[in-house]
Amino acid sequence: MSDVANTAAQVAGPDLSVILIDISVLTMMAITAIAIARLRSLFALVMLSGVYSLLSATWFVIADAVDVAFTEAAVGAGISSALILGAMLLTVRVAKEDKPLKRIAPMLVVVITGAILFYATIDLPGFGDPNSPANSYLAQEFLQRNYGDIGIPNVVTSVLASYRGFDTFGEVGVVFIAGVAVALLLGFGERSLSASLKKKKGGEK
Amino acid sequence: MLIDVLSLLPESWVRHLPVLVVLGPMLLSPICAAMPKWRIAWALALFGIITSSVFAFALLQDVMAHGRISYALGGWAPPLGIEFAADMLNAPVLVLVSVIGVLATIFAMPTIVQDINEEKRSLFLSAYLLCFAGLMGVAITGDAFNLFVFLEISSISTYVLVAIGGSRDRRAFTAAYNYLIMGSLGATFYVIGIGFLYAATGTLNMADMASRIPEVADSKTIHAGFAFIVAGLALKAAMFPLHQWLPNAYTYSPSFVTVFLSATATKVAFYALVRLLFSVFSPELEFQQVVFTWVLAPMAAVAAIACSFQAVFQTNIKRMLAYSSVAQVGYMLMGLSLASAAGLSASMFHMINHALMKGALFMAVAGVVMSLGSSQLKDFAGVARKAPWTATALGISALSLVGVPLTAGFLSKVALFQAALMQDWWWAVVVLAISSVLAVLYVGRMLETVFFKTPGPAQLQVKEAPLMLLIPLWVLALGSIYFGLDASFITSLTDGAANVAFSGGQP
Amino acid sequence: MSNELLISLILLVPLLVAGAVLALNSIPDVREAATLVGAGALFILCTVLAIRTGSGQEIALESPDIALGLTFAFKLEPLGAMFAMIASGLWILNSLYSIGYMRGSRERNQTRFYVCFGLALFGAMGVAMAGNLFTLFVFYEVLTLSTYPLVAHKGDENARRGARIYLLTLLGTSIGFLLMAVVWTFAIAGNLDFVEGGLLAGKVGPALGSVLLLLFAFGVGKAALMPFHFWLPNAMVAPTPVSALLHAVAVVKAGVFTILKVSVYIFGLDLLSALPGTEIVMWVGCFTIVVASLIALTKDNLKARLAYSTVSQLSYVTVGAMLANTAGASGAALQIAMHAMAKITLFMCAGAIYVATGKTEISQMRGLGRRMPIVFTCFLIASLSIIGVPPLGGSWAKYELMQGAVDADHIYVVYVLIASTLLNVAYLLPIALLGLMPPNADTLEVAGFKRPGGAPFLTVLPLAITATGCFVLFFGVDVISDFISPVFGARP
Amino acid sequence: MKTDHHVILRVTAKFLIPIITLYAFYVQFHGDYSPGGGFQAGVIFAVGIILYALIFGVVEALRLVPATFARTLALFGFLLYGSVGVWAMLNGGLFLDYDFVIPEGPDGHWGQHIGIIVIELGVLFAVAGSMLTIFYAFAGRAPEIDDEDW
Repeated sequence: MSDVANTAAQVAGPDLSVILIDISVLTMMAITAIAIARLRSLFALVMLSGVYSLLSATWFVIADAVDVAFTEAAVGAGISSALILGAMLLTVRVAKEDKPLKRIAPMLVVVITGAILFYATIDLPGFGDPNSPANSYLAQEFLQRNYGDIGIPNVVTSVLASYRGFDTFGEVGVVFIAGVAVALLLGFGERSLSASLKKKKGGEK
Repeated sequence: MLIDVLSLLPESWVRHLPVLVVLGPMLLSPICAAMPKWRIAWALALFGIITSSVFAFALLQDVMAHGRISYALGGWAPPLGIEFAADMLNAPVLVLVSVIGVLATIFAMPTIVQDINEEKRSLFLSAYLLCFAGLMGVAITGDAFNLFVFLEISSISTYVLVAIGGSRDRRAFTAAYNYLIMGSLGATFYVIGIGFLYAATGTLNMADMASRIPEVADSKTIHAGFAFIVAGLALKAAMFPLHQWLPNAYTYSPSFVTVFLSATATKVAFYALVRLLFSVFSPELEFQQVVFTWVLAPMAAVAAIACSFQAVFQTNIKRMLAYSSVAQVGYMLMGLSLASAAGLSASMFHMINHALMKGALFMAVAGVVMSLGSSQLKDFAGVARKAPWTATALGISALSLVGVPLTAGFLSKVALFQAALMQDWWWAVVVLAISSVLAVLYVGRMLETVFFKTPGPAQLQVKEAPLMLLIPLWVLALGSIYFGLDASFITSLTDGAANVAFSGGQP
Repeated sequence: MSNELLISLILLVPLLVAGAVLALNSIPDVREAATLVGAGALFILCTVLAIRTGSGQEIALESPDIALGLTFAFKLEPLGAMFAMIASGLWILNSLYSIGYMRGSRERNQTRFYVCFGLALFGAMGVAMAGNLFTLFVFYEVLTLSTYPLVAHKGDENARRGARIYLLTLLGTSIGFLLMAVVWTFAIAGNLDFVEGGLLAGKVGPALGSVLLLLFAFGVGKAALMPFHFWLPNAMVAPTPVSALLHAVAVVKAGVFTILKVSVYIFGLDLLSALPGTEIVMWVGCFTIVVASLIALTKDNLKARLAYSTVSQLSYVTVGAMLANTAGASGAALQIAMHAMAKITLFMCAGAIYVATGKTEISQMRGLGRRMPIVFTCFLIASLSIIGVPPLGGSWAKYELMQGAVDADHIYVVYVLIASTLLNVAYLLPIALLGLMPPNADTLEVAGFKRPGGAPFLTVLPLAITATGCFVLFFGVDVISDFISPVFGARP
Repeated sequence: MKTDHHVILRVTAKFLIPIITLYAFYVQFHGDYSPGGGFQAGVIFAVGIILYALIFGVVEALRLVPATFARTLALFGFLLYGSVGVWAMLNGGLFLDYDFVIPEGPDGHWGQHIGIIVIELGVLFAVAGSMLTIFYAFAGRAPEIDDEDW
């Protein structure tokens, strides 16, 4: 009897405190997102997007996706902010004001996308539902076979590196192409750097 | 087929064919980036893509002989691991993309000398190889998420390939930026859609998904996932009205990039759309039929007419061809939305032909632009006199675009008409006919300028394009003629493709 | 020679001529000789073909499947053989004339001119021998495209404009309507073969059949049915040999030939007479006959007047086919031959006058006949043939058409034909008579020759031959009638 | 530089950077047991260098990790990953089948272990190298950052 009630409670979702934290984190995220959309100062924007990443990392932790949270914190809040700051240095500090008319189309896209997302959640299985397809089918199999197949305890790593290692290979390709892309467009940094340094030295002499 | 490529390859390679078509370019890409001499990088790129096309041919033959071929990456049997799956639906696409790739790479030699600064050429070729590998990967993968990964690889490299044109014309940057924004939007939509499908089915393998979707077909999650996937891929395939990125991207990018993208990128995206719509979802699903009849078909009709109409008024020849591309995508979508085997076969047929003719058209234009320095239509006056070979190939391909008999474009158009009439979609025939007449207008304007206008002093300086450009150009142009006289090879492929699509991916 | 080889050769010879002309670019004399030899050879081959067709042999050639079950098929029947004979025969004369004309008026780009001429003949031969609708359509378009550079030959803005209208109208109608009709037919019948008694017979209802018929009738822009006739007057910017090619040898004849062939072999006369659409096309045809004649009356430019005359005369064929009975259809077939012979004469006369004097307006030609008696006499003969005066060929065509109209109980067609004849008299005869009249009292002097020696011999000889041909056709009509009669049933 | 008002920053950074780098390697090698792996480690490592560059100047950072090295590292990492797959193919397995990385019995896990470690190294190299390349490309464009800019 108590067992059944226990499972039911688990299926019904996390308890009230977690829900409250959920709501407050999501609210903060929404506020940050709106602030990002309205701000014109690029520096503040970069900082706020870092905040946004950290908030989402927190939220991932709440959702028990620690690996994703960790990645989000390192990539979203860490390196992205640093790189965007670097990019910002090459341009102006304040974004130009949009024409109000130009905002209509993106607004429409956002509204429609949001509406479809809401629509989709109606039939989405409950959070943490062990019987949902996502949790019962392949996920179960991964959990069961992992140790026998690969022999390491972290299932996330074995899925990423072995079961779906090719995806990771592709992602490394994406990272690599990103590097190539920036180098292609901006040139090699050290060349222009040494050129400007030389100029400077020449100026001092 | 003329040569039995399959028997020429070592026995032990045959098993790996599905991954080999992608692997060469993908692994050569970083090596290219490290090459101090760009000519070596070019030779490597050419080598990689030639091996890809040989493997693609072999794969096609293998598929024709043995049906669907599955390759379990990492040794994990699908649906646990990622699967590469070759069947009659994607093997022709692989061959198309790789053959165009070979021709485009040859064509790259003379043009990138003009378009790209020397120290950037190695990196450029590296990005190009990854773009190519990405497109091949999209075409061959049997895993919905892996498709997204390859889509990203090809998209990101495409953005940079387009933006590289910025050193000649600053507008390329804006074009690439818009493309980046819209492309990322498309990719995001796609991945959201896949997320929903995963939530509803618990798997990412396409064949597995296909078998699990019918049970949950009424779920709103599936509907939303479907909507996101169609929107995302349609954006990549430049379906009206999500085509806004295309005209500028094609106009301002380096000519080599335009040639390659116009002949492959939208085609592969179109293939991906077909794959998802026909072998993951199924046209028998009720909501899909609604989308076909009330969304895709009307959009296709508007694209075919509106963009042809816009093409008529363009003053830049590359832009004109770009709008024409969007219109032609409309043709293909029209065939697709018929949801019949004949319609799909006609669509694929038209897709292959369009790759041939648009590739050739952009190549010929590039050949003239090389010595003319302008791609304005009025500057092309009478260039046929000084560059007869380039102009003749341009003429042939342009006629194929209109759908003049004895060219490949005619046959695929007839096939589309026929497929539409089978469903009694006479209005679609009317739409395509109007669009064809508009095509006569803009192509006629181009040909008249090129062949019959009196050249000015600038045009008299035009020289024939270099041999390295003429060879791929004429291969494509002659292809348009050959397949206009005997298309039985292509139609056997596309019929096979349609069969696969309608048997739900099973051989 | 086997029949298959014969067909291949007939297709090949014009192509070879085009290739040879291109190769011989730098040696004009040999280049022209190649054209003439080719034309002669083609005519001989076509004659052999016609004789074999007449003797009832099955002459056919079919390619393997190209795609979708479409094939290139060639199959001879009397109508096609007749068209091939006309086109190849007139090509010889037209080539002779071209040499005189092009050299006489020192045109540029002569090689391109002869190459395109060869290609146009290739298209015409393909149309003539086509064994199915697909092949017919393909060669119809070959003909359109290969003649575009000819129309634009002069290369100035005016010529380009005319050629643009030419190309857009013909390609537009063919892709917009004809192709749709072809594919639709394919979808209904499952193939596109020309079948005796009609491919669509028994397969379409009156509504669908009428729609298809209208698509065919307006899709064949070369038949110049109003309102798609305007390309023809606009194409007058072309050099005269090209006009002759357009009006007599290949282009418009290919158009009405297509109409006739579609009527007989796709619809079949029985089905045709039952369709309400037939009546509509006939009205449009009658309208075209009368209105084009009226417009011709208002034109002072000789070639423009002849062009509208062609528009009007072509509709005879369409109307004849729409009468859907033996007499009407054979009248239509005769009209193709008779009109070709007469119209090529008229155009060559116009060209000869232009080369000799540079005159293009009718009002400037008063008295010219005194200086160019042969040309103007031939012009008179051809005019009379078109009007339909015995003993000239044109009379038979008109007679058969009227017979057909009476048989089909369409008396108004008879009135239209009579009205048209009167209009013919009104717009054609004055030209010849004006030329033969004494010069104006106030100027006294006839316009002089632009070039010494008047019209070159090579421009006068062909038109004399064709004018004689108009007589020959009158007396030889039995041969033609007997030849084509199997097409329309037993009665000659 | 006459006045150094970033002195606190410098001191703190000197203390933090080794820890960050060390942490990167922890994340890398402990990925089998806890969250983390090549991606995160690569990023963290790159962040360490970038922090160094921000505090002590790009020129100093370039002396520490030359740009050429960063580029080579990126492509080497990518290649390393791919070559594990090819190695498995050469040993008779399918692409990326780590069971064929070393010859062992059917129940052995060493192939998987070694395979995963090598490819994670590849990821680390590729990510760190690419990130640094990107950073250098940006930073090289604007070598001197004025205080007002912040």
